[in-house]
Amino acid sequence: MDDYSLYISDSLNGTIAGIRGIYPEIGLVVSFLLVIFSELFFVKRIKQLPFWITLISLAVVFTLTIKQFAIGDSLTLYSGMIVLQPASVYFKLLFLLSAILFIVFVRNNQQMQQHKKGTGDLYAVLIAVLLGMNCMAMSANLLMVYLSIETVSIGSYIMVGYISGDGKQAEASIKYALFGAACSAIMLYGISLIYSFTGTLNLNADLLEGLNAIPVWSAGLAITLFLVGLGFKMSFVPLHFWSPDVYEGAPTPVTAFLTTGSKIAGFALLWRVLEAFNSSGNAISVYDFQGLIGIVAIVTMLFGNLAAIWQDNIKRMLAYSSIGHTGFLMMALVANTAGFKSLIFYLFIYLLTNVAAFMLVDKVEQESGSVNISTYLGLGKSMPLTFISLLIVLISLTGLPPTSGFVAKFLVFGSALESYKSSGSSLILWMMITGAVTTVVSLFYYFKVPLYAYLRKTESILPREKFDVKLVISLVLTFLVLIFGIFPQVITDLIN
Amino acid sequence: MNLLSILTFLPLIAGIIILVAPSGWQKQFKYITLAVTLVQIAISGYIYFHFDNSLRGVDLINSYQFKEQISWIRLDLGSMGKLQIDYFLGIDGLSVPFLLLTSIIMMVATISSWEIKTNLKGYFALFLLLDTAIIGVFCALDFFLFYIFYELMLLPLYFLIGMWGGVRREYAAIKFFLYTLAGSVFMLLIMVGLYFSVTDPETGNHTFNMVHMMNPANYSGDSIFGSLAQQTLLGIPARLLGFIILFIAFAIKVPIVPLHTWLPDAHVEAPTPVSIILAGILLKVGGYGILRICYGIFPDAAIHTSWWLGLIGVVSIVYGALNALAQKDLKRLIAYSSVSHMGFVLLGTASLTAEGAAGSVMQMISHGFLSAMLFFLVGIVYNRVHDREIANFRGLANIMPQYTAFVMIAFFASLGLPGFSAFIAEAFSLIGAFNSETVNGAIPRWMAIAGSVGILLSAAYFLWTLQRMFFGQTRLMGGEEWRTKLNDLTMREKLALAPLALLALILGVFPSLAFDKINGSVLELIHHVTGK
Amino acid sequence: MEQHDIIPVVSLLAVLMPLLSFVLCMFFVPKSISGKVAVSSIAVSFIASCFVFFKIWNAGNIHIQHHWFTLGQTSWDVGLLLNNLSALMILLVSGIAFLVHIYSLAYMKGDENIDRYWGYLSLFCSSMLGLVIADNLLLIYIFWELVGFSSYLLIGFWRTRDAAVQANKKAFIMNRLGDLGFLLALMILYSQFGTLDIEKLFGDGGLFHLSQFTSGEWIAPLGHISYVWLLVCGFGFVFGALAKSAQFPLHTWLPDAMEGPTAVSSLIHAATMVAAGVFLLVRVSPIFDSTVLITIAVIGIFTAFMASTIALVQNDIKRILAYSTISQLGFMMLAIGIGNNGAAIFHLATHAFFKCLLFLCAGSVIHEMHYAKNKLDADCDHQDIRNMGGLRKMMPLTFVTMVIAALALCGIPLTSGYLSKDAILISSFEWATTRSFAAKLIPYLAMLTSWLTTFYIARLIFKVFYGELRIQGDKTERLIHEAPRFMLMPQLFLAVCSAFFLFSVNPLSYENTWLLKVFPGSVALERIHSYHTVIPALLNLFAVLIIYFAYIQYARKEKAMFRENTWLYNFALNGWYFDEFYHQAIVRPVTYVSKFSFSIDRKVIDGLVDIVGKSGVLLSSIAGWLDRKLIDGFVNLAGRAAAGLGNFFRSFQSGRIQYYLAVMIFVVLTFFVLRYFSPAI
Amino acid sequence: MTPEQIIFYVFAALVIISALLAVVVKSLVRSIFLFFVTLFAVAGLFVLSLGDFVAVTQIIVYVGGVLVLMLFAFMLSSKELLNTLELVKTRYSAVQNIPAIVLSLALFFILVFALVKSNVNQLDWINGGNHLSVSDNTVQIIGINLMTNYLFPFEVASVFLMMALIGAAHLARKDKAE
Amino acid sequence: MIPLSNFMMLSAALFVIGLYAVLVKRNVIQLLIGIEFMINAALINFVAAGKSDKNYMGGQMTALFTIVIAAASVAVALAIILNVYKYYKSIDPDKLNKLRD
Repeated sequence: MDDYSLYISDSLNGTIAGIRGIYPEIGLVVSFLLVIFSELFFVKRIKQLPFWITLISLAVVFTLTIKQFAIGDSLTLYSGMIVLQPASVYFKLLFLLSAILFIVFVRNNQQMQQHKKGTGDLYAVLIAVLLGMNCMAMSANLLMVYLSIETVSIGSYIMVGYISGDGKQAEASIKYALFGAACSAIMLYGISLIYSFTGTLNLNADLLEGLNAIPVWSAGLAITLFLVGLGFKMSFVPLHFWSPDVYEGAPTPVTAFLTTGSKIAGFALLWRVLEAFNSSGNAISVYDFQGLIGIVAIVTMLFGNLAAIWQDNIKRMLAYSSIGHTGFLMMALVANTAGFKSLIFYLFIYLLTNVAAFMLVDKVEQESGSVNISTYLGLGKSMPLTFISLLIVLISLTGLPPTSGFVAKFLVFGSALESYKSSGSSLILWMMITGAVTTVVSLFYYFKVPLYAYLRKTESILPREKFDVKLVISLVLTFLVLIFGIFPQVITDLIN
Repeated sequence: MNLLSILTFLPLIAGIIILVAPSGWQKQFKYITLAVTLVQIAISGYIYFHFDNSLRGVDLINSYQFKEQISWIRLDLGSMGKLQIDYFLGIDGLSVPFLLLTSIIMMVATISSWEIKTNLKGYFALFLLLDTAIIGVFCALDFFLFYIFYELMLLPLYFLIGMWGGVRREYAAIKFFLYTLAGSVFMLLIMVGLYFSVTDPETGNHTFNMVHMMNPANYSGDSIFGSLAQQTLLGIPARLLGFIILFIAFAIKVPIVPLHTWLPDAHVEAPTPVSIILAGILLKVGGYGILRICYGIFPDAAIHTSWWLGLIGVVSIVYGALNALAQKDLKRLIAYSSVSHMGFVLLGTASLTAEGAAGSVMQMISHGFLSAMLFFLVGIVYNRVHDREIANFRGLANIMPQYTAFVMIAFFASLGLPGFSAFIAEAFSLIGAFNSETVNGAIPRWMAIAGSVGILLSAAYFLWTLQRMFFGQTRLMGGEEWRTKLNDLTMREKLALAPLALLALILGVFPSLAFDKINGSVLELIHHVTGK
Repeated sequence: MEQHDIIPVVSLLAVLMPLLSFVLCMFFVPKSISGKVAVSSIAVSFIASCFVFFKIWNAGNIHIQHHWFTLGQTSWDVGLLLNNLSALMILLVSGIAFLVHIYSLAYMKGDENIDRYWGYLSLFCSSMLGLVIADNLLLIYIFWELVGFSSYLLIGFWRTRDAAVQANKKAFIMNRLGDLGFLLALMILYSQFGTLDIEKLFGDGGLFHLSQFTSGEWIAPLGHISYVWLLVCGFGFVFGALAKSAQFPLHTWLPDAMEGPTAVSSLIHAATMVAAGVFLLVRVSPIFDSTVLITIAVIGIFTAFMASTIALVQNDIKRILAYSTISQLGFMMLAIGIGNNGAAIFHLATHAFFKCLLFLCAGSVIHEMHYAKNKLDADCDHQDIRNMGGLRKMMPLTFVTMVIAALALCGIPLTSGYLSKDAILISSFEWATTRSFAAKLIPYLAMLTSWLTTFYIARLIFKVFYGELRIQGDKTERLIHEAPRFMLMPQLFLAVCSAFFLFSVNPLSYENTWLLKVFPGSVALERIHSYHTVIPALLNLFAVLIIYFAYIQYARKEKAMFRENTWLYNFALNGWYFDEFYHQAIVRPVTYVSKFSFSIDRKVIDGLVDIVGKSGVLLSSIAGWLDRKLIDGFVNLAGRAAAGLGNFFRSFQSGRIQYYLAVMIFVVLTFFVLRYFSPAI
Repeated sequence: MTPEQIIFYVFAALVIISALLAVVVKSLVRSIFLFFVTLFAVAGLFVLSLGDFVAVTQIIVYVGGVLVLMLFAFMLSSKELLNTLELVKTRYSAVQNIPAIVLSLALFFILVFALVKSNVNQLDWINGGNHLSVSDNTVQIIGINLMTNYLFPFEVASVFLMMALIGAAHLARKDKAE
Repeated sequence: MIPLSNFMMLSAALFVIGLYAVLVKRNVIQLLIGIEFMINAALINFVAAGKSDKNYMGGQMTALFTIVIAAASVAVALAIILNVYKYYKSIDPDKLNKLRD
């Protein structure tokens, strides 16, 4: 019995020492409990108490996360379960930003506020999901990976099905849940194969040696099955089927959160996995991630942009466009370390533009009741501010110069070119060409909105534009998108 | 404050004022815009006359004039070094005439905008944004800044054609946008490639500065576009591929024959002031881009491909003229004639001789004035009777004598009657093209001869139109009702047409006004490209 | 101002005065006094030209230059070159113009837009004068086209008449065609010598003489190209001259140009503009080598013969004179072709006087006939000689002057025409003696043509002035009376000039005319005395016979010798069907090609987009449904293919969850198998 | 054939047969029951490979929790469906199965092929010393590990469960107003 | 001692059966059962391989966590299924295709 005693004492010391590295996560758990209590007991008296508690606690966690920069280089905690790096801190900040914007969006979303069962639970689920995302960004162990993906996924099923006001949202949540459950089951099976082949779950060097011992394609099979789960979160091509239907069906704030938050979490996890598999100075290249990402990126870009041409429902179009952007972002991943800065910048701009886009779309839906682009006739004049900022956001999504979308695409092109120079594989070249072609194609469906809103007239009387908080926030976001286009170094200096 | 920056951003500020101003001031918008364009003429006139002809510019950075260089973006990209983008404006012989041309054409377009009745605030804001973008394109010496202004031009034009255009305006607007964007997106790739290949001699990190891109010393050894690395992309030598892609991007704007199908649609559907700007200045951006960027940055590739450029030029001249001969709609005829006249620009540039290049720049300037005048004239008839079919009019001279006088001046000037600038330009482009075989063997002699056929064909379609529409007994499709509507020129219209006609005449009689400015830079460009 | 540099200023004055009057008449001066302004300006320039002529003739050349603009390394200058040729031409042009201006005062009185007429006429005079004294070929080219442009304006002066508008378009385009040749020649000279200054090129120490022609190469200071290009340069100038002087391939515009006012035709299409072609050939004569000279001669004589046969059967008085001008110009071309430039210039001068006189008399006749027609409002063509007759009684002075001009045209002794035509005929015989048999044909053909000339001018005179007036109505004789004073004075003056004494003392031999001695021939012709006597005698004998024969034929109305509708008659009547030939051979194919190229543009390039697009769309099964979804106006290739592909991708989104999972697993498996087992498969 | 192997083959057969039947059978109730049998067989296998604590958890959590939940869900959702199913006995959507069967068999062959090729048994980490023996007190080892190496996932799992509870309760709760 | 490959063969079979169920079954609950089969297959692998990982007990620990997670996810899935049933009156996955292209 005693052989464990000395072992226990030093692992307990490790645990206590580890706490220093996970202040943000602790903050999240505390706020999770606070929200639950406020939801249960105080909601009768102060209606929006959970909202304010969540907001304040997120702000606190934000400051805690910023302090984490001081940790310096990577720090493995809790016996290899999680590893804390500056990279994952950036991702955590992005998750928090996306969560804050989500809460504010929920606060101003008519559909959510009129929900009879109240939005308290949503905030609690959100915080749990946030914790899951943080773990995704930090996980260094396959069990940790599975647990964090499950937390984020289950939380998202709940959020998608939260209101289930009409058939569509229920259908969206069931599709999301089933597809997600199947993918995570496949991923779990992949992890079990990896475990059986290598004997360890920690994403480190000896896992690579284990995989090296067995024939290359059986290791490939195990990793491919594992990547299926990851692909579900990032929704690149073979795993993208769920996203158009779910994004269209889910309530707009949740869609905004899914396209930004959970997608960025997917990228964080892929970044962690890539770093782990390449960290051994690619002495042992077990699996050709470069080729996989290249092909998947090209197909995703083509699929996302080409399919979007047909969409009439604005949310469905934005869904396809976010698939297109995923493909484009994977180009940054191909350049591994060099591409990190452009990846973070692109994700940050993508976060701002997407949330702004969904807020504006929601505002148009709320005031004019039109969800399809073809019913946007003549709205350009009657809702000037909304549609000007929507136009700027769409221009940024296309990547035309004055906006930050262009600088983001430019940086990604730059990092891809850099990796082409070092590796010289023509696949990267084809990726860049596809990127350019799909940018031109994307112009077409993004410009259907101003085409209908401005260029086409309608006789019917159109609603006046109400100046409310949502419009203010989206104007601020649009202004940021423009300013970062002209002075991008404000952001890039922060990312080192 | 640097003159060029004032010239560039004055319209933008005015545009913002118009956007912010209450829409009750509808009437004042056009006067504000007119005031802005007049100030622009004053500034560019001042710049034009204080321009030191001896300084050559092109690839010598310190001989650019009215320079303004402020560091704008300094991104630190980790292993990829620091991204250095400067706000770098400057002009030399190639770009100074275009500044004056742009301001004058903008003034004429403003005067012709009196006819616009709907949504004036949006119209004039977009108009001034377009003005800023065009001036910016001509002044920018930093490739990134050039690209931003180049793309910024597309947006206002898309909406100007899309919202105030004719019947099939959406189709024309989106076709125009897609054509240009397709070209420019691939230009972005080349720009990125160039960025990574060139290092700024002073600061040592990568740079977008076009002038640094011009001299091969700044290219680092293993870079993609490095001259000695001889890298190949998809099997084609990198520098040649870069030249071809940049050339295609600008050729769409010129436009050359296979890529020209957007021009007739855009012109036919655009409102008169927009098609004045489109024909007057935007076609020149293509020509200017080829001279400044394609020939400046890839001189070696320019020599290899000059035969093909000459061939495209000749094909454009003849094909455009033949098409113009077959047109029923007057505006479409003038659009095709623009394609033909811009073919001379390409022929002159491809000849790589001093006469040819100077002739092509002169052709761009003179075509700017003349095509603006032509489209304005078409606009006059269209606004009165909303019809442009040549067959529907006969004997207009009897009921609109002054209008006919201006039309005859415009037609004869454009078909190259001596005494007007187009003759000097076309004659010297052809002489340069013919001469190039002895000077540097760039293009064969038969191309000059084939090109001169274009002069004959342009005489044919202009005179045919003149005879069909203006002379003979007056017979109008709209009969009596049209006759009452077709009153002669108003004072405003004469005020717009007179300066253009006068300028074409003055440039024709005293070409030294333009040639003195262009000569230095043209010689430097020829020296830069051919080393002679 | 010392003697020597007044002359250029005066000559410049001669050129600029009409330009000033053009500007005044067009824009500033009221209709009523525009005539006086124009006449006074041409008067000043005539006096200036006389002054310049007497100062320059046989007294050395003056050549001043002023910097125009620098382009690349070469600097282009603008200047005046006054030598014997330009002095003579400037005198000739301003003189004839002055007379025509006076004539037009009466002829065009009462026309409602008379100020435009005076403006155009002044523009023509200034550009013609400029052409004559310009010092470099580019400047000549500029004035050359301006002359074409002003003739375009003048031909189409009565722009309500469709025929006039067709004619001026045809004239301008044909001239433009000729100018292409001219421009090509300029290009060759510039690329070889780097300058277009006549003095530098063809002057005595000029660059042209430095170039050698060895083994098929033309070595010149700036470059060496194959000898062919020298021929091309020569033919370029010739082609330009042919268009301007309405010679064989490009002559059909001149008869149509008769739509313009007769005063215009007399000035432009008789004396000055058409002479510009000959002037240019003389200016650049050193360029031509033997082959080019022979072609000029052949074209000249062929045109002369062809035009005279056509003139035989024309009925419109002005068209006869037009064809006669073409044939006389053919003679001048022949003179240049055989190398005797002096004879060409001499004939040009004399022809200018008597042809202008013929046109002015014709103008008076038409003027009166037109007046009579209006009075009787008979609907016959007032220019058709078949309606005229017996006018010698009503218009005696016009009759006398027209007869003098006709005699000059036939080359009857005592007239200037005799001297100049003989010069050409005799030197052509002398030229032919040393040539091959085929070349000998040319002089005889020339002789035949001069006889034909005599016949058709005689036919014209007798038809117009003898017999009785053929317009219906009884008392028409009283309606037609002598031409007004302003029209008669120029006619009389010109009649005087058509006599021999203006050019040489001895009426019978052309050798010692002061004009010939100045111009050196490009080919030395040794003088064969016998020809000088036999040929003129033979010529005039037959001429008199033909006149008598014509007198019987037309004046006394015996039996009609020529049957009206023979094949040959119609062939000549329609100008050897050249017009129809050109229309079929050139105009229709060009319009067809342009329509074809437009259809290419519309169908092929945009069409290519559709065809490829459609085949792309077939990829997805739901083509019909696709069109309904297709965004209206979305056409081009990338668009269609992208739309097709996009729809193919989208068809997977069937909404059924199990279908999604199945496709997902299928794709993952295939990717895995391909990735790892592709070498095995 | 040691008794151990016999038991293994018994349990293996039980798992495969009951799983196949659960999938093939039409009525939901029978398939849930067969699912119940499969879970028990799997628990047996766990015991065989010395995972006794896991086997017990499996029975309590899985069989007790998941199965019961499914029965309730079935009760609440399929009343009409049950009787409609009885009436309509057609062999529904047979055609749609073929591609699924082909796909599953293909995957199965690939998996088997991978296992055989990488002859898992000889892997060095499997034959290394570090081997569980029957006498080890697995519960103690699990307890210690849970509190030391796997402490972080343990905490996160607790938050996860709480969230799932709130979410499921929220979704299933009747609206206040009704 | 039963070799690990037997267990993995068995788990592969169970996984494939689960997959087949997911792709074919007409009732969402049976589909969930399919997913549970796939998870159980993974559990078998984990526990069988975990036998030879004494000090970290990676296999068995993961099995425990997985069971807990699977239970929670089934609970949420069933809650969603009830919601769907409320609106669609049927839980046949093929009928749920209002959200489509």
